[in-house]
Amino acid sequence: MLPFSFEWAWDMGHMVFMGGLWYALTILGLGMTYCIIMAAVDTAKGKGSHNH
Amino acid sequence: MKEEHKHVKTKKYGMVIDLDKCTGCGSCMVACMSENNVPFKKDETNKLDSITWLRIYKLTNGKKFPETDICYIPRPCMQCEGEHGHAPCVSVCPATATDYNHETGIVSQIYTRCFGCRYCMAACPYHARYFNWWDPVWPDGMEKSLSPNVSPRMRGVVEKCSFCFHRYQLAKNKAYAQGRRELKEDEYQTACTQACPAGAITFGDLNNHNHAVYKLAKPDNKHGGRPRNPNAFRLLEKLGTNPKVYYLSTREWVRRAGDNYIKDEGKLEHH
Amino acid sequence: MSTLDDKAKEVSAEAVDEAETESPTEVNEKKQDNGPWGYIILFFIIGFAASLVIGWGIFPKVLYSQKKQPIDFNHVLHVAAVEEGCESCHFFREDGSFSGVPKLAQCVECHEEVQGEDPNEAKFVEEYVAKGREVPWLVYSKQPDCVFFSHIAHVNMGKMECDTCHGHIGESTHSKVYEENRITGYSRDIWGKNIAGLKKNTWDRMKMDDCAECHAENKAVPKTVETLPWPISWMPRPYEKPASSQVRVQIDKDACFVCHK
Amino acid sequence: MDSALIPEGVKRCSFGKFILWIVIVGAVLLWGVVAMLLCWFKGLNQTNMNDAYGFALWIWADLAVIALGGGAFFTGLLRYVMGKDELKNIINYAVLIGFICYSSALLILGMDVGQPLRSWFIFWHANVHSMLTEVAFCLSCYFAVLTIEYIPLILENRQIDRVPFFHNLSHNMHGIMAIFAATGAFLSFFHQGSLGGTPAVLFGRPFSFREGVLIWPWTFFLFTWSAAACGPCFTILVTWITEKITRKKLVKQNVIMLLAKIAGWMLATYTVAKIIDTWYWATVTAPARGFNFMDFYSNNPLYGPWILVLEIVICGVIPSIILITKTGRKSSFLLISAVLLAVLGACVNRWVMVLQVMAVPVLTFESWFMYFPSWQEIATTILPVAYGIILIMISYRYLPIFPQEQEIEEEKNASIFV
Amino acid sequence: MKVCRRSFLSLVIGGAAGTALSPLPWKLIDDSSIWTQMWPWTPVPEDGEVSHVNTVCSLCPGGCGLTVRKVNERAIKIEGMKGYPVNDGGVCLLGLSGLQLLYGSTRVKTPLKRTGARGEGKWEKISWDEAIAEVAKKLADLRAKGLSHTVGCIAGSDRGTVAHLLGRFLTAYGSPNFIRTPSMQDSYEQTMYLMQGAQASAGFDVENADFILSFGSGLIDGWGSPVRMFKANSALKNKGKLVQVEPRLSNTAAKSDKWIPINPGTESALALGLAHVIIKESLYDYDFVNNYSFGFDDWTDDQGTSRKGFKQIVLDEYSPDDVAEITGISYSTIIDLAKSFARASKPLAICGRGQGNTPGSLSEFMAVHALNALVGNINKKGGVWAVPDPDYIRWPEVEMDINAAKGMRANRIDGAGGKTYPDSRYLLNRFPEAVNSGKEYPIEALFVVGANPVYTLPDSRAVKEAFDKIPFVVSFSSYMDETAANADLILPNHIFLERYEDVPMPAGLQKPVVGLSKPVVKPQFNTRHVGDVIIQIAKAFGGGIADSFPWDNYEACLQETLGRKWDTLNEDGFWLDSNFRAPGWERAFDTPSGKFEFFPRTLAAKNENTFPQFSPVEPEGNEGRFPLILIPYDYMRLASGFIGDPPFAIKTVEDTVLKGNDILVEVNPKSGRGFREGDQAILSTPKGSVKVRVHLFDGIMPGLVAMPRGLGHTAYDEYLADKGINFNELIGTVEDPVSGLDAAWGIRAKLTRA
Repeated sequence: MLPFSFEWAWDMGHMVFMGGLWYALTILGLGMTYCIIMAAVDTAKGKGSHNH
Repeated sequence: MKEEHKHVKTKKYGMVIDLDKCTGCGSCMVACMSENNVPFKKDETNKLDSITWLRIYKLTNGKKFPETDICYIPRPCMQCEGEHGHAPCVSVCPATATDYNHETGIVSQIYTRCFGCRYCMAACPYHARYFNWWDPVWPDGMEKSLSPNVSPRMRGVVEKCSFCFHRYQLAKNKAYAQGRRELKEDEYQTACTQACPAGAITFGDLNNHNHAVYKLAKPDNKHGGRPRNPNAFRLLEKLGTNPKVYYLSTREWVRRAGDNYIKDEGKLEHH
Repeated sequence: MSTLDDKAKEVSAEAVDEAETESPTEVNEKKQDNGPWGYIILFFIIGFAASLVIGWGIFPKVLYSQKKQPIDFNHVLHVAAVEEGCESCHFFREDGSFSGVPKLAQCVECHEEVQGEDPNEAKFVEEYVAKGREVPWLVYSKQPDCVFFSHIAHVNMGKMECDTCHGHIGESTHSKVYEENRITGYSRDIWGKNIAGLKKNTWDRMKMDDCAECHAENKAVPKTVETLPWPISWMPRPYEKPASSQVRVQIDKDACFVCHK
Repeated sequence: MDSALIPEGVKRCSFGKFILWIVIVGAVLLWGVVAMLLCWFKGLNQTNMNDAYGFALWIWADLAVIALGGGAFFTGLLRYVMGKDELKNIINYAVLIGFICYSSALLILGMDVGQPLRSWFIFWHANVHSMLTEVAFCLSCYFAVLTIEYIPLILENRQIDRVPFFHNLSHNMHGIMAIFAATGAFLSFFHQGSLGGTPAVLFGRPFSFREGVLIWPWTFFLFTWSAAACGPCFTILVTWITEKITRKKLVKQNVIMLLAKIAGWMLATYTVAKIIDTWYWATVTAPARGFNFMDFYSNNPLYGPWILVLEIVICGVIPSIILITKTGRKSSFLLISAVLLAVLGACVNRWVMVLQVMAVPVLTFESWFMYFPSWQEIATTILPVAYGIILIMISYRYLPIFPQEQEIEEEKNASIFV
Repeated sequence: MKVCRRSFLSLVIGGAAGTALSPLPWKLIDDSSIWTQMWPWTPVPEDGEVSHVNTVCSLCPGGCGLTVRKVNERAIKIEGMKGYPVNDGGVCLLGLSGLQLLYGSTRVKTPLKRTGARGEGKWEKISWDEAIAEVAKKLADLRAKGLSHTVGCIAGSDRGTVAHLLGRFLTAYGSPNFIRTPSMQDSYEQTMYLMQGAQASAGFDVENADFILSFGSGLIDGWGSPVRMFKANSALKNKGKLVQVEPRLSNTAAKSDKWIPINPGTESALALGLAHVIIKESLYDYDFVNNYSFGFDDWTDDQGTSRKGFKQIVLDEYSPDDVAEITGISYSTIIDLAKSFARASKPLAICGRGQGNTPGSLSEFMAVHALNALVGNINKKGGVWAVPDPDYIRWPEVEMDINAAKGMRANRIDGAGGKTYPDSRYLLNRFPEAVNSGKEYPIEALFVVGANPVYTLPDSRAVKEAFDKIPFVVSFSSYMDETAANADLILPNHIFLERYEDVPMPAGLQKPVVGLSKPVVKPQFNTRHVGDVIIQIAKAFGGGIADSFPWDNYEACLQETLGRKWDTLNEDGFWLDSNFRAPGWERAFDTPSGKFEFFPRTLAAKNENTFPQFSPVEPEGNEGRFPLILIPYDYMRLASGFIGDPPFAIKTVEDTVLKGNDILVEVNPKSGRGFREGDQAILSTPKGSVKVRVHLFDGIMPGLVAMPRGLGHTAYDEYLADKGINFNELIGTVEDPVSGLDAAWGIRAKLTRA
């Protein structure tokens, strides 16, 4: 998972594989961060305190 | 890295087993167990969960009395090279616990790295890999007989024959002590080779034309190591596993038993 | 059943409470004491700080048990008394294996009788020499059973100094406390004194990554071995050309077996 | 009793009845947990696996639930990326089913390895050339996606939703769900494929070995394809079962029809591809390794050619035909039979690709390896089913899984009044 | 309340964040997996200095040289000794498993005295002084009553200093009853004695033979000195032929150049038939037959009666047609075999079934040996040699007092050397019957050394009964074997890796060799060398008995006995009589005629027509009730001698031999109709019935059932005990009319559904 593992030797397979993996992880991470921050902002703005 | 390889004469340690000489006596199995701290349990008659790095198969020619014939095939790990070290088991290991060592041509197995997914066992057509289904338990006092050169395996990991790689290491240590880097043929021999009372097993470097294994098997190293000795064969040659264990037999049916054939003639029935 | 029921009631009660009481006074509350946020942040900080203290301070203390060596050993004294440095006691056997910690028989060569007045010396002679018992030394650099390490490959062939991995142990006058990981049984010297696993010196840690680091460094040197010296910082003396030209530091990822058994 | 937690406007059974069922299914779950603990503490000797049968029931269960959980990613793909808007009415349930399937798969994998405490080595010391590594990475990542998709559902619980932060969080997550879904589809494509690659790269096993393109054997694509085909079928099937049990219509028929039609075409194309693959393998790949086609289907007590007929014809061709024809889909009986067959087909395919692979002898002097799972294996394989039922029960009761439920209810009531 | 709840949540979140940023979780994850790599219950072998010690194995009569690898004080691996004249580096699996015997749980760790009933397994630990005092007292009591001759000793060997000390003790004490456990060696010794007049063992120069004709000898199933035979067999592949005559496709048969299945028990008929062809075709060695043999042609005995010679009898009675009828081997095969045997340059005929653990019919041994004589392959390269015992034990005469002399005049309990069997030395097979019938005299005390008769003797029930009748049984076994378990007192010996002992004459070797077992490790338990114990018991008696043992201890005795050989033995591990050459034909035959006697005159005088003659040994039992014949088979992976299989060895046993605790018997599919592979069955013989499983095997002659020897132990540890069936429970003994040795090779049997 981490390129400093002893047995690691970069090759094409690693690039594709790790590229795909980190791409996905980044999107998920950024997406969730975005959602949480926006939710906090929204809450601070007073949205969602509803009485329905 | 590639350039560095030029400086090192890469070895391809391999084995030639003369099935005409092999008596099926079991010495190699026990020599291996004793050398490699292989555990044992009360009932070992279920051969599917009995750890024997080197297992002797008993083959019959399937003919009726008195045409019957039997032959023993000792089966260590074949140390497959596949194509450029792409052994069936190596590429599948998710945690790099097993690897093809290009310096010696030996497939390593690191027990402490292995987490027991058994994918390599599924990949090995020779059933040369064994899983530690149980904790290894030695009866009181018998752990005194354990060798410090091979670490005992814990429950839940896969193990297999290593061509007694520790002997290679120790031989190299000894050579270093004498200021040498290269090993002589007899300095590194596996435990089974050494113990075989019939002298059926020969071990050495298949790349070295002076070594007995090369002379016996005459491997065509340019073409996946295919044997040029007409009496020599390898198990499941057609799969492209490129094993480093060669067998010799003058008996046609034994050689045929080494691989699967499309045409039914001469093919063994599954028994 | 009842608990779930209660909880449900509680939740709903709270919700109702919240809905009824909080909303109308929301603005006021915020103005007055900054709402619950102050407490929330405070408790967050308390939790955060406490766990940091536990993780960085208490945890390492709990994780390692401390053991004293059976005999306090003075390396300086011994190094001064012998002729060949470390190798006088830590030598290679004929088969190329490394002797490691000396056996009693070696010590007895000099220590048959009590020498000097050190109580440790007296204890050593009385409890071990006289009784013929081996001293149960605790080995700081003891690697686990799965590790194969060839000293001769590094010392004789690689011309490495003991210090590189073991530090200046020859300059110690007392045996330091041996710390053992309660979970793994490892010596702490393997992971390193620093709980974060950081190191300053080559000998601070002895994990696989440390071996790898050094091996990787060697990989970077010019490939034509004959034209070395290696530009390696820890190499204390000029590189000696080995008898054979085939110096090859194990760097390949396929070489697991080289260090594992 | 717990009415405050139940979504507004829907009816649920009494709390007592609910708890009674939880306890009953929970007992089964407990049985599985006991077996699981046995396996963890005593080791895999609790199973009937052996050195020849290193992969067995669990791996089959794993592959099967992942294939069936494929409904989540494919429905998500259709809904969020392809813009099939009607599917929003079933996507929640698809996600829930997917979540159950994937969490079960991870749990089973956690049991199946010999050293669970070291299983993180697969990440830390990853060998990227191993199909299993790819599976592990994508599986855990995709599980994260499913969790992300499931979270808003939880947040929509009537009480949780009242908390402003959670309400906003759920709202925001919905907002960018398409991105998550797309990522999920990407991940899912690869791990479904990698699972297909897992047996197919075993070039020492002529029965499972497949040629392919670049690093991907044909089954890589076949597995993804079949998961996309059979996953939605499983979603339809579970929805139907849920409707039967709750005695309520939960999803409108047009949604089901749409999903069934898409699944039908997927299945049909998959079946064609599978037939081509099988034919190529039987006539080219296997014979090159010295095997007659019938070597794989004879001389043993279980595996005959029937299994191939079952998989391809009965569970492939037949449901395909039913699902792609309008008449087939219209008939409730045919529709359910078809999705049932498709689900069975996926299971049979995974079975063959795991258990029969282990059973076929490769060395000429060996015979077929037969295996029967131990009770511990069976219990732990049933465990996820029980867990899934419980999770569905709870989710159905407390979360607005079926957006159309209220509407349908109202329509029904209205029709009564009319 | 709200604050409290939210704050708590906040505290937890803060804690989690902080923990994640501390080493705690990561180190714990790491350490917990390292913990799994070093589970404290998985042993870690201690490392240290490696050394090698040479010693000699005495687990079987093979006597191989071993090199034991040690790490510090632990022995960790046994390997074959390079350059040792017997095995030169090779080693069998039993020898390889030796460390499991050394450190194993089957060891008797201290002297034990029985407290419960016999065989109940209840023991009391006693000191060596007590143990020796107890034995001495018991023996003294018997001696005082004039019953010294009722003390017997069963030993695994009669060679070497330990056996001589035992024999010497019995002589000085006054008992003639030293009995060696039976093997083919008994029959070969008698054959040598009768035909060649030599008190010698038979040595086989297999390395130089180029055609080996084996009558059921398991050359690679453990016959003779196993490792040496493996090597010879391998060497034969390049330069000669092996023909195996045997009803079952043993490993030897499978690896031979030709397997000739034969009706069991008719081997001597075949030998005589071959002789017929050889004589008829004039293919025999004229020089040897004409100049160095007697009884080939017709002759006149001392009474002046004209007797038919070997030639005439064979020509008259053993035509290939007749022999084909008897043996079931085709006419042409017999002719071809005879011709190729006789035309080979160094043909060698051998016999002794399987591993040679049973003596067999004397006429069969003589018939086979006569073949060697016909081709003149006796006492020369590639042939059978009469090898005298290495003559190094030269002790002063035993000082016999009156009691001793009186005791020694008693008849031996087994009848060996008596009127009926004057030429036999030991007849252990007759011992149980003699004890049970009580005809001669009862046995009051029995020593067992290096033997496990309760397990290894045929007709287990009778053996058990006999042991029950003996009031005082002392076992010197290192292991809790069946005999030890049924003893009253166990005085555990060091095992071969812990003691000094000379190991003379590996079985079947053609050169006089003495090997030396050396202590590889210190004795692991409170055991004592049997030699020391004997000396100490003797000393406890005082008088003539003590005087006959002038040594302080065994090691002193051994050193003194070996004299100048001691140094050689200590250094090389063996001593080889380098001057020894093939005895040749001149002056080699100490028979009445001074020649090789095809027709032993000593025998002829007493018992007409015993040889040459095919006198079939009929298997016990009624053919109607028992349609099949049960034969034993030997197999390298099963130790069938006094040592049982250690865990490693039993692990190698195939699942077609042992499955779970069930033994599998081999049956030809033709005879096993109605049975499927692995089916349970009841195997019955006149001696008993046992539960077995069926292994259908085409390599066995129809009509036979074959069962491996070496299973069915009731003693030893859980790795061996209760696995399979002991063949000896199913077979009885058949006395050979000439030698009195056990000649049984099988027994009638039936196989029925379980």
